[in-house]
Amino acid sequence: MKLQEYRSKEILARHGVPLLAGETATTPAEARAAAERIGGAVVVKAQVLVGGRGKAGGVKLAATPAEAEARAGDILGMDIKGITVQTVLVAPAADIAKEFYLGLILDRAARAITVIASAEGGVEIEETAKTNPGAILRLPLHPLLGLQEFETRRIGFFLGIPADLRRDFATVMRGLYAAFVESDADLAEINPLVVTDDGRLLALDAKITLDDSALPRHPDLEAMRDLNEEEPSEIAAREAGISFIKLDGSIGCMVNGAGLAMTTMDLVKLAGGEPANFLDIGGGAKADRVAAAFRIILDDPNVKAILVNIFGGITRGDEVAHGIVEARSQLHREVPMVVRIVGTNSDEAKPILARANLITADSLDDAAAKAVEAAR
Amino acid sequence: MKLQEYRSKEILARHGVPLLAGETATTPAEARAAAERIGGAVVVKAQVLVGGRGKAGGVKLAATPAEAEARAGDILGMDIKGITVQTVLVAPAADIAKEFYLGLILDRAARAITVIASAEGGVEIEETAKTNPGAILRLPLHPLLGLQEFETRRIGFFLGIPADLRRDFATVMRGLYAAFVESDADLAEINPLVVTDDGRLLALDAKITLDDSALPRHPDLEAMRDLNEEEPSEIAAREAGISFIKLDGSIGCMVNGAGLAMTTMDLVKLAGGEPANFLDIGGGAKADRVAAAFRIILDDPNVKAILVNIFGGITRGDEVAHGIVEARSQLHREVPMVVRIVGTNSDEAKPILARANLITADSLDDAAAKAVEAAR
Amino acid sequence: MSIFVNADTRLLVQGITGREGEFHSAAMLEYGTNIVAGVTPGKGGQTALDGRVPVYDTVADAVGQTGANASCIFVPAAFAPDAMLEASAARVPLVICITEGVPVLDMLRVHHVLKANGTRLIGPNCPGLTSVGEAKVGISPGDIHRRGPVGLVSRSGTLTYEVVQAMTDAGLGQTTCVGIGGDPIVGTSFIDVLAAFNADPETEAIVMIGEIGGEEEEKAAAFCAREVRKPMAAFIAGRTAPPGRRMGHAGAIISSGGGGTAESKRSALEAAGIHVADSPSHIPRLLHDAGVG
Amino acid sequence: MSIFVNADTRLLVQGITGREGEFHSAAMLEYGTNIVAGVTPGKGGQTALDGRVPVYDTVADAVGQTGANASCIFVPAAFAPDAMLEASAARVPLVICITEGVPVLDMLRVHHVLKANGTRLIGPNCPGLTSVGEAKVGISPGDIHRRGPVGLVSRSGTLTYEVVQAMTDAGLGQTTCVGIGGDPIVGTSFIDVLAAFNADPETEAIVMIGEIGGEEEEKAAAFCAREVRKPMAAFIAGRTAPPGRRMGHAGAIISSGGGGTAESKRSALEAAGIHVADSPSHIPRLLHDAGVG
Repeated sequence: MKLQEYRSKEILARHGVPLLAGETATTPAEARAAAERIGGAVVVKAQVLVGGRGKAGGVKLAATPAEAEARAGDILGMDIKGITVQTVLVAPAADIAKEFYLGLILDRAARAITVIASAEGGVEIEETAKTNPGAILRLPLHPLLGLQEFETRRIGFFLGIPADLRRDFATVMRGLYAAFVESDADLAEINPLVVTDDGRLLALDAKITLDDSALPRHPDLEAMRDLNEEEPSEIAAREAGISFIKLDGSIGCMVNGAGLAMTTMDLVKLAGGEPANFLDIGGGAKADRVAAAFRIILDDPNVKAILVNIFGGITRGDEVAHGIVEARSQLHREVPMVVRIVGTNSDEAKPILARANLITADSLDDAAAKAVEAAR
Repeated sequence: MKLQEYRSKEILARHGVPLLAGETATTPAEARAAAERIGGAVVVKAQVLVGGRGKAGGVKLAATPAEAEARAGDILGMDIKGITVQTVLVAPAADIAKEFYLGLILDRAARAITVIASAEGGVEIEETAKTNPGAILRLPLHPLLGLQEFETRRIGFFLGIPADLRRDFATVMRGLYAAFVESDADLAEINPLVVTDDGRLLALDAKITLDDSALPRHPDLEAMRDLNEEEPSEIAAREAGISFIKLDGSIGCMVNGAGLAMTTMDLVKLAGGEPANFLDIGGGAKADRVAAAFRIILDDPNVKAILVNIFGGITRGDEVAHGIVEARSQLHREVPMVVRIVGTNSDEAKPILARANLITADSLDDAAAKAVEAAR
Repeated sequence: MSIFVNADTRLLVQGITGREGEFHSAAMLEYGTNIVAGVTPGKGGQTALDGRVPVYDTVADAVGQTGANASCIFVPAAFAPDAMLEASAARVPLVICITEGVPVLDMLRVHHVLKANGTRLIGPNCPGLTSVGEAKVGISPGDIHRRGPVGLVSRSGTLTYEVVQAMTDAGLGQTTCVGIGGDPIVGTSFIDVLAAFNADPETEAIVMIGEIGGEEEEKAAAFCAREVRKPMAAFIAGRTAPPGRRMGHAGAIISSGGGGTAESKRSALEAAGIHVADSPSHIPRLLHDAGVG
Repeated sequence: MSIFVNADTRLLVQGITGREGEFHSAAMLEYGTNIVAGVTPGKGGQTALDGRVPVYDTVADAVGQTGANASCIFVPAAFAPDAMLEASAARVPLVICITEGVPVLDMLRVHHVLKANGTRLIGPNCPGLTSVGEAKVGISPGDIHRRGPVGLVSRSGTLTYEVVQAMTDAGLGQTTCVGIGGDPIVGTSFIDVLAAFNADPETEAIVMIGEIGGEEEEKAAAFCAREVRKPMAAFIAGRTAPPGRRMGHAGAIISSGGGGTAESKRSALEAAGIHVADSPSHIPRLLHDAGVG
């Protein structure tokens, strides 16, 4: 789960990272009031979870409260990569003498939390990785010891942190690490970390992404979820315990198992169609979850056919078939449905499905072809 | 550094271990007042750092405040293994249904913090180790992970903690571990940990010993030091940065290096004498510390001679000799002094010492023999 | 032969009295897996599965009493890290964790400790493994398998069954089928399993089922080019997955920077001389073409 | 030959610009030790010891620039654990920590990590080691040594010098003299050093200097009985030490339960056929009696 900049900063501030927090605003008037409280020049920043907001015009300087109001007016409602800006952050402007990149990632390859640091701050680290990989320090931390002082020193020397700011840098580094670990993050970055003209070290922008698996033990962080930026269908799916991602195609997919769900999408594409979604209904394929899945799929008006692919395994295929038929009978919209069930009693499943006017298929390739055909 | 029972309990309570804290008293009247505040039956317990206070009569039940006053009167001023009782702990009495031993030690052999648990509580664990070693569980903990839930469960099952107290036991175990680690202890034990007749789990007695090397980072724990139970000479030595332990013999020893200091004591004994102390003056043998060491040694009226043994190594022997002569000139009491200096310029040291009427020796054996001779 | 588990495996099930644990333990027993013990704290002294399996309070007790040499974990995600550490501390040499949803920072610690202890961990978030006709550990349906010369390794559950079913239908049996799990940090990697298959004389060919996310398939491809001379076929799921989204499995995510795509993995495998199927159903044909079966 | 350090050792000194670090580094250089680098955070780019040794900010830099393969640590106790971890993380294979007063719980962690990394740690709270005529690392006086056939291992500082001096005076030279340190948890044990001496062809005899506390001498005695066929002599300090008191060294304490006495160690050694001297000065004679020198 991605957190908005202002939420990320909240967490970092709680762990002692020095920054200029600012205030959020959802109207130009609020932005003006915030700028008045802050005093002096401010930056008005679109709070969106997609990258490239700066280039899209979502970050503007404002010298006065009136200007802040005007800039907030420009930015609020703006569309950035498909997201409508609903909130801006109004934060004190800083005079920047030097910019750094400082991040922590969950490093799958190293099986460690890895520090990534670069003296080329303010640009995306992927960019620096391409243009100047030597400017990047990657430092995997010991998985049981965590961040040590010598590592903090090494990062500071690598970045060329001025001697009088080394102690502050250690505070930033410790705070970033604590924020990462205590939030169960898989990414926490400060970009840029700046030295200001008056010699302060400040986190000017921040981004934290959380490990979804750990959210159950962080209800406070779960509460920071920004529902405005999520597809309503994805919100509904999450509430129903279904793993669902909306896509742009016309063939709805309902599958048990994530790998098989992706494969089903791939085969739809291979058969000349476009999947409308990723959907993993999880183990057991229980009737209520099947019903919820159908509703979520059919809420997408683009969906012209549904492909159901259940590898029952130990679950009985005839029970799954009954569940599908039952769930379908309650739907508000009818589209052609291709159903493939494999596993124990899958032969018994076929007549049940056929009686309910569902298209059946033996192989997955066949099911995909029939679904594409049905959607035409 | 050993902590008194009431101090140990303070620390455990801070980490959530359930116990009946009670109050300390230094007079019978205070004990009575404490018993009145507590209400009901109390135990009056001598606060001394030596073992066996129970057998010595230092722990007594009192049904009423008047009895508590009387028992405190018995115990205060009592001599337990050479220690005069100056403080008692007045704590609520508990009706004991079951007793356990639960301890954590710094386990040198396993290089780990090791849990020691026994269902035979209330007796010394060394005793159980002799009489019924099978009744003891020793569980070394992972040095980086620390105590895990599965270990706590295993200990609880081993002890036969009743099912309805398992959660409380986990609290005790976590609290004991946290107290150990956060205090930099090398021993933390609860003995006995009891189940009361009314089904509560309580730490009735506790003992914590701290790692002296870690005390500099725990000023709050350093402040718990009980100076009443230390030799005044040892307190003075610690303040002077000298490692000193008072013994009963007549030959004062001043040595640089702990191993050599022990060896010097051993050779005094081998030569027929008895060492009056262990004293390691540390590196460099600086003049002010030499002077302090002499004063501390000579404050012991039993000392009849002093044996100085300095292996200078890189330090120049003539400088050490000058320091010794200088320090000695300021002493309030004169005893024969045998001085052996080895290392750079040790030949130059000899005439300096001889001029000051100090007995010199080449070998350590020779020095020990001369010191024993001088003390007769 | 088979890898990791076989007829001599003495299996312990952690969480045997839970709903999932009991259901799948019954299926494992039915398959013929030798389940010697179960662990549920507080139920020590009882039995599970109609008296067929003794239950202990701790893994240490279970191992001490039964000599269990493998453990299958069915406990909820919040307790799974502790369960893995418990099994490893009791010196169980093989731990299979089925549980999904283990926080990844917990797994970092667990992975490190188990590796240092010399414990092989399979999973978490995996279907387990089946050495056909000898032992089934986990949640795979047993009846889709047939004994034969092919070793299979996969990050998925049902997708694995799909491929196994296709192979069995085509008359291509398996030695062992291993599901390594769909999480970002898993105990046993593709390379670990490929190396074991490579060393197993009965395994004549290897099938590898990958998916988007991470770079383990790419590393495995390099390993195969270097070490493996047995015929191979592969499939990679997620060619249509959008970047930056977690596709069900916690580990199945193409990074915003563009790493971990199906194409990257397919090219790496093909560069290593491994044929990559467009559909799971093509795998038997690829194996036949390579002279297997 | 010698053990652990020799003429090829490229030494790094952590804390080289501190008072102790600088003083003893000068003595090491004078002895002929090849000090290739120093580390003091914030002084990178400067030099120490009259321009003879370049100083770096981090151990990683120092190792990268100079190929240092051993590090001697002189930093204060509060920073020593971090310094040891830094050296190990930079893959320095041998770390000698002179610092006294390192908290023992810190040492537990450091010991575990360094061992897992394959770093040999000597100390802390030790005088270091001298491979006579090749390299002196630490604070021992160099001029008391003389090259010869005896390997020496000890928990003490000045007591070690006392024994070395006695041996040198008696014409018995040394290969390497190792002070393993007086703390309860040290990186290198008696057994580690004894095994190295046992394997070193130039070392013909071994002297072991123990003291009260712990049971490492007892374990070493059992090891010697099993493995070592070279002549040995030993000394144990602390026969007159009272129980329950820390005798200067953090590790030199007879437990209240009565474990770790000098008598226990002496009997263990004698049971292993090792003669134990009553005074350090007797050691040369014991070696002579055993046919050494």
